[in-house]
Amino acid sequence: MKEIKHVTVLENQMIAPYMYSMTLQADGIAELAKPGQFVNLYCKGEARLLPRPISICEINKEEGTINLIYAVAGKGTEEFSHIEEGETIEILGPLGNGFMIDESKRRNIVVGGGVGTPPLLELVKQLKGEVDVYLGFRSYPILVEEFERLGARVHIATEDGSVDFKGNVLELMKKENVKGDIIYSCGPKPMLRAISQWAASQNIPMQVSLEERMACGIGVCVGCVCKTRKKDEGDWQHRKVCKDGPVFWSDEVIWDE
Amino acid sequence: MKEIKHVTVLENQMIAPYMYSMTLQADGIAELAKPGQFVNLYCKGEARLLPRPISICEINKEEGTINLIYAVAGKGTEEFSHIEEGETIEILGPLGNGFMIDESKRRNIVVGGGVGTPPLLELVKQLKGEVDVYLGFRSYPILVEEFERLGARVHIATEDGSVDFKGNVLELMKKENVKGDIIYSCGPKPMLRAISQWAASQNIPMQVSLEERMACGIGVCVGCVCKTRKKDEGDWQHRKVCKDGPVFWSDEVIWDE
Amino acid sequence: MNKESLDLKVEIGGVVLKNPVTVASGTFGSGREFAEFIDLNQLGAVTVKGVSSVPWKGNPSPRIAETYGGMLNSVGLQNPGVEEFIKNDIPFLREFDTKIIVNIAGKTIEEYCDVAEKLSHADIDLIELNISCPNVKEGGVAFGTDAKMAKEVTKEVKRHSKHPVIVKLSPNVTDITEIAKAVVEGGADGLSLINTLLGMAIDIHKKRPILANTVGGFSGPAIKPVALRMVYQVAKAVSLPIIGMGGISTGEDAVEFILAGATAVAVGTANFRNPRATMDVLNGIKEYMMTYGIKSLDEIRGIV
Amino acid sequence: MNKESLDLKVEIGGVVLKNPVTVASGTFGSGREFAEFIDLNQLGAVTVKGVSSVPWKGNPSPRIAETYGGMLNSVGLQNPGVEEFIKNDIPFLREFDTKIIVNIAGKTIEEYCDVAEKLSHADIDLIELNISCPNVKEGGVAFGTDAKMAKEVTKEVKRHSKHPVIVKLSPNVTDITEIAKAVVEGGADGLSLINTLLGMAIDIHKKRPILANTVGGFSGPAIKPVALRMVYQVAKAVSLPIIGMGGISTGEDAVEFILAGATAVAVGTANFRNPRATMDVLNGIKEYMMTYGIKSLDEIRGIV
Ligand SMILES: Cc1cc2nc3c(=O)[nH]c(=O)nc-3n(C[C@H](O)[C@H](O)[C@H](O)COP(=O)(O)OP(=O)(O)OC[C@H]3O[C@@H](n4cnc5c(N)ncnc54)[C@H](O)[C@@H]3O)c2cc1C
Ligand SMILES: Cc1cc2nc3c(=O)[nH]c(=O)nc-3n(C[C@H](O)[C@H](O)[C@H](O)COP(=O)(O)OP(=O)(O)OC[C@H]3O[C@@H](n4cnc5c(N)ncnc54)[C@H](O)[C@@H]3O)c2cc1C
Ligand SMILES: Cc1cc2nc3c(=O)[nH]c(=O)nc-3n(C[C@H](O)[C@H](O)[C@H](O)COP(=O)(O)O)c2cc1C
Ligand SMILES: Cc1cc2nc3c(=O)[nH]c(=O)nc-3n(C[C@H](O)[C@H](O)[C@H](O)COP(=O)(O)O)c2cc1C
Ligand code: FES
Ligand code: FES
Repeated sequence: MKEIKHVTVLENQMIAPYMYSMTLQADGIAELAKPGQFVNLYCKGEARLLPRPISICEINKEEGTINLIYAVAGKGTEEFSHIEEGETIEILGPLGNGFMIDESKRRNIVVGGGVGTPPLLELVKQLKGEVDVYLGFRSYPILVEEFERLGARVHIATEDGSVDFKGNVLELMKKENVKGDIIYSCGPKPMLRAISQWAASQNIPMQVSLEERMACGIGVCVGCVCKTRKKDEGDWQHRKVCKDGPVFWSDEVIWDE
Repeated sequence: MKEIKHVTVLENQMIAPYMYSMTLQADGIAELAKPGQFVNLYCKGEARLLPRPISICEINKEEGTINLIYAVAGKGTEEFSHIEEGETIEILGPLGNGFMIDESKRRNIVVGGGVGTPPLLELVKQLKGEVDVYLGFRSYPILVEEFERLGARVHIATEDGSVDFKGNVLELMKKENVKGDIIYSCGPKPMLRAISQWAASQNIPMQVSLEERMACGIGVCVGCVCKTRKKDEGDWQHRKVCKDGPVFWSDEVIWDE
Repeated sequence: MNKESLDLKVEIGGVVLKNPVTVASGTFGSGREFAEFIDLNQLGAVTVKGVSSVPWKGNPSPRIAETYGGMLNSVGLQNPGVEEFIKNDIPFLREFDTKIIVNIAGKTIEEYCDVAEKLSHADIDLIELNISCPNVKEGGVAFGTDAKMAKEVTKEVKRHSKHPVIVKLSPNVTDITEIAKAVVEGGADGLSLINTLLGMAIDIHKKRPILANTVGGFSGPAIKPVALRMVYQVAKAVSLPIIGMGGISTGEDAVEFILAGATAVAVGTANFRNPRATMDVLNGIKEYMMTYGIKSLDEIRGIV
Repeated sequence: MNKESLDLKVEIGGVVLKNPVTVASGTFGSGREFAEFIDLNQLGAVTVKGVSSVPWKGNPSPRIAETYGGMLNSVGLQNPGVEEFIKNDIPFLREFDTKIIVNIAGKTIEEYCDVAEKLSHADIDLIELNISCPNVKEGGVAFGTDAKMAKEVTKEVKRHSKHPVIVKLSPNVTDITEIAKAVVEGGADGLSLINTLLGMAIDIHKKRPILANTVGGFSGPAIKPVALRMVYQVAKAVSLPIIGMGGISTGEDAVEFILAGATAVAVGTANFRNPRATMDVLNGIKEYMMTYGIKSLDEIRGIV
């Protein structure tokens, strides 16, 4: 039977302003996890009932550990940031479907924005062929060295120009005239929408990992929907980000919201 | 200005089944405290908003510490029981008026029932003259040695007869034909009511420390009232246990509830 | 006395549930996902997500907001329609030894009756008529806040249903006993309450409501005092069996509802925090019975 | 821009409060006890505990129960009567540079008018007419749940009062905008909402309600989503200034109410957990304004 597990926090450190990296001894979760999947973390604070969905950033199947990278965005993630090494946390996962890796594609483009970057790290680990990683941040890049260590070419845009290209990641991609066979992407919705339109214009298939406010994370509450239309469907459907996603083909997503 | 203080827990140990003794470094509180007063302890659990009123059991003005003895009665006191030495707790006090020690009385009778016993310890420390302490418990006596160490004669009744007299404390008092000039008492309402009736029949003045469910503990919510009538009053009044009490003259309390 | 000898059976509309624990509609899907966490055979009944006569798309996202000790939802009864439901979910649920309660939604009396009729030929046990969803403008809540309409829709659905009908009441009313009495007059076989309160939360940074729909249904432990008060009031006012719900997450919570007069209890929002919440509630009830030597819940039901 | 240059003034019924933070009646006494914790001069206004024409004894104990993220009370408006109040409390409060709002209670229209009349000669700023206390059977709540009676009592009290009158609404109604509109027609100068929800808690070990009065008024952070929704609805429906309350314990909470349309905010149950809650709320509002460069709350009031 599935269950919420109490797991040990092996490491929980600030890696940039308001950004933390947490490593968990997550036996039974690490073994099953795929890039793009997420876990539910539960708060101790009794005022906060709902799980916090956090993407899996790295998976170590041998050690049975996973790594998460999260931003302090509110009371729940703030609570997480105070957890000390050796304490436990309640977790459920892996959840969702993750990226569908297409090994036939040689030239992979991976695009991350802000806290959308972490799940792409494990993805890049598992991709075959060439990988160009385009990352956009407001100001502080994260995980750059980690991507480089995997042999990927990393291209960085920051909104305030504090590191490398000044502007957004799509502008950088256009400027560098990027070419590729497939795009894997995760980040804020406006970024995903813009890149998805560009990808369509370039005829490059693209996968996007979406975010939505969740209540259960396991597909029962129907709270986390996005508008999608599969190729063979006449009308659009509200699909669940937690169960049908979080990764979708970008041409199936209806971006009008 | 008054304020809720974060104080350090110096000691927090089980002393009997479901009974704990907690010592606090409570500078600014210990100095002012009198026997029969109480403090508000606040919970960390966000589901539990209201303070837990706990009587002061012992006061050490030199060290600035106080000792509390509490029973695990529900979620809040259960939370307290898990606090480890060195952690902090939020506390407000001292609150209420405490016992009015009448030094002209030579033969003091002190009667405690169950978790009503703790506040009587500091009282006995401060009483002049002879002291007979009558204590009633369901099964496990507490603080007996502490009272004896103060030179008081201690008489114990347990409901199940596991220690000394089998029965309630009033039966024991009657059996031993207790004599005295004043009674100070704290315990469950039915016990206080019974002893108060007996005291009236013996013409012994008596002070009782009452309990009531509280929301503020500082006299603003009017939640914690008991029915009382002072000698010069025609009609009864609802008086606040937290502010006008918790100690009242027993002949002013209307016991009909 | 041991846990196995406790008599936990309860009866609603002639249907016997082996124990009083079911789930709140919309918090358990059709049970499929929870079958991976718990043994559905242990439940007195599974109450499924609301179904309508045709597929409903529901409201736009965001649909979920967290509040202090509770949550808001504005799902808006998204569902694939009763025919899909009958085809996919009933065969699955029937594999388990538990009763099936189907929550039905509609925007007009005709729509409600249509669902009830289609379900009449299906292998289910009870219908729960949702006249109280705050998330669908056209219907539901208007029926639930007006005694005359509540009676009318109950009567019509009863006429079209082969299964006993439980009516689910809205808490967003001045006097819930008035609606309860009307529904009893309409011929209901049981009542369930409460549905969600109407609530709101604002994102102060974006300066707009968190929910795309502005307001939503408020549920979870925070609302328990209101739910318990209403169950108590309704139990005193009418004599139909009541499924009590609203913030139940422990056995103690459930016992409070039973003492207030509920025949059965439903676990809702608690399922999201703890997928085993129903089992914890059931065990908690049993432990309470053991502690106080209660052989059957009839001994304590409504004694408060 | 610095904290001192922020314009926090708000106006209700012609009375200018230096800032929008007041307290919820019944959670602050007459301020005397809190004067030991905070500087009362910092408050926009002090709203005192409900007073009636003659002394009221209130309900029996226990009067308090804790619930998940909230509490119940059944104090029942115990108070020493308006004459004692005028004698003892007004001189004390007038020593501070803050406005005085007097919450008044009654069982009949005549009683309400009697208090209002007696207060007309007293040195106070505003009257808050409590037509919504769930803890007194004879009155209050009946006025608050019936639009016609709400209008009537407002009109009569207005006739007898020299001070502007704010009417305090009950949340225990099907449609709060209906009551709000009636009260506006009655001539109210402002509205305050919400009073407590009606709730209940049961002691499962003693098998009886925790409150001697069985049911009580439910308040605290748990109820905020209902309060915020009602303030939002009422602000859209009428144009009178609103004092918003219900679960406010932080500056963020207060900003939510202002975005929903509240002119001022009242801190209630939070005072019991944190005697400095009003100051925390005031500072939180100021910090929010600084962060977003808001010079006056008029820029954001009701924009949601
Ligand atoms: C599939 C998925 C994967 C995610 N992966 C990551 C990640 O790897 N790293 C990371 O930093 N963040 C990630 N997020 C966002 C993260 O879940 C939120 O930032 C977090 O829940 C905020 O919680 P809080 O208590 O700090 O904020 P609060 O604002 O106090 O949260 C209140 C409620 O809103 C929900 N909520 C608030 N913001 C969001 C949001 N952006 N998305 C979804 N729910 C939200 C919370 O879950 C909670 O229920 C992911 C979200 C989803 C849906
Ligand atoms: C003046 C005073 C002095 C007290 N001194 C002591 C003491 O020295 N040692 C001790 O063990 N207990 C003492 N009590 C009782 C103690 O306050 C309660 O046992 C405690 O608040 C229970 O909290 P809980 O969260 O564990 O229980 P829960 O039942 O979970 O509490 C829920 C709510 O009910 C209130 N409550 C529950 N039981 C009582 C009660 N008997 N009296 C008042 N409020 C209650 C709590 O404060 C809380 O608000 C005293 C009570 C009062 C009024
Ligand atoms: C996400 C969600 C969806 C719901 N959907 C339905 C529904 O389809 N039909 C219905 O009658 N009630 C629905 N409800 C209301 C619940 O069944 C229940 O009445 C309410 O949530 C109170 O119980 P709780 O506090 O235990 O959750 C829904 C509640 C939630 C939280
Ligand atoms: C103990 C207590 C006493 C109250 N007494 C009154 C009162 O006398 N008059 C009144 O209008 N409201 C009274 N209220 C209601 C509050 O003023 C307020 O409307 C309600 O508690 C919601 O706000 P909160 O959640 O911030 O407490 C009382 C509330 C509490 C908790
Ligand atoms: S979060 Fe519940 S269905 Fe996705
Ligand atoms: S607890 Fe508030 S007045 Fe005593």
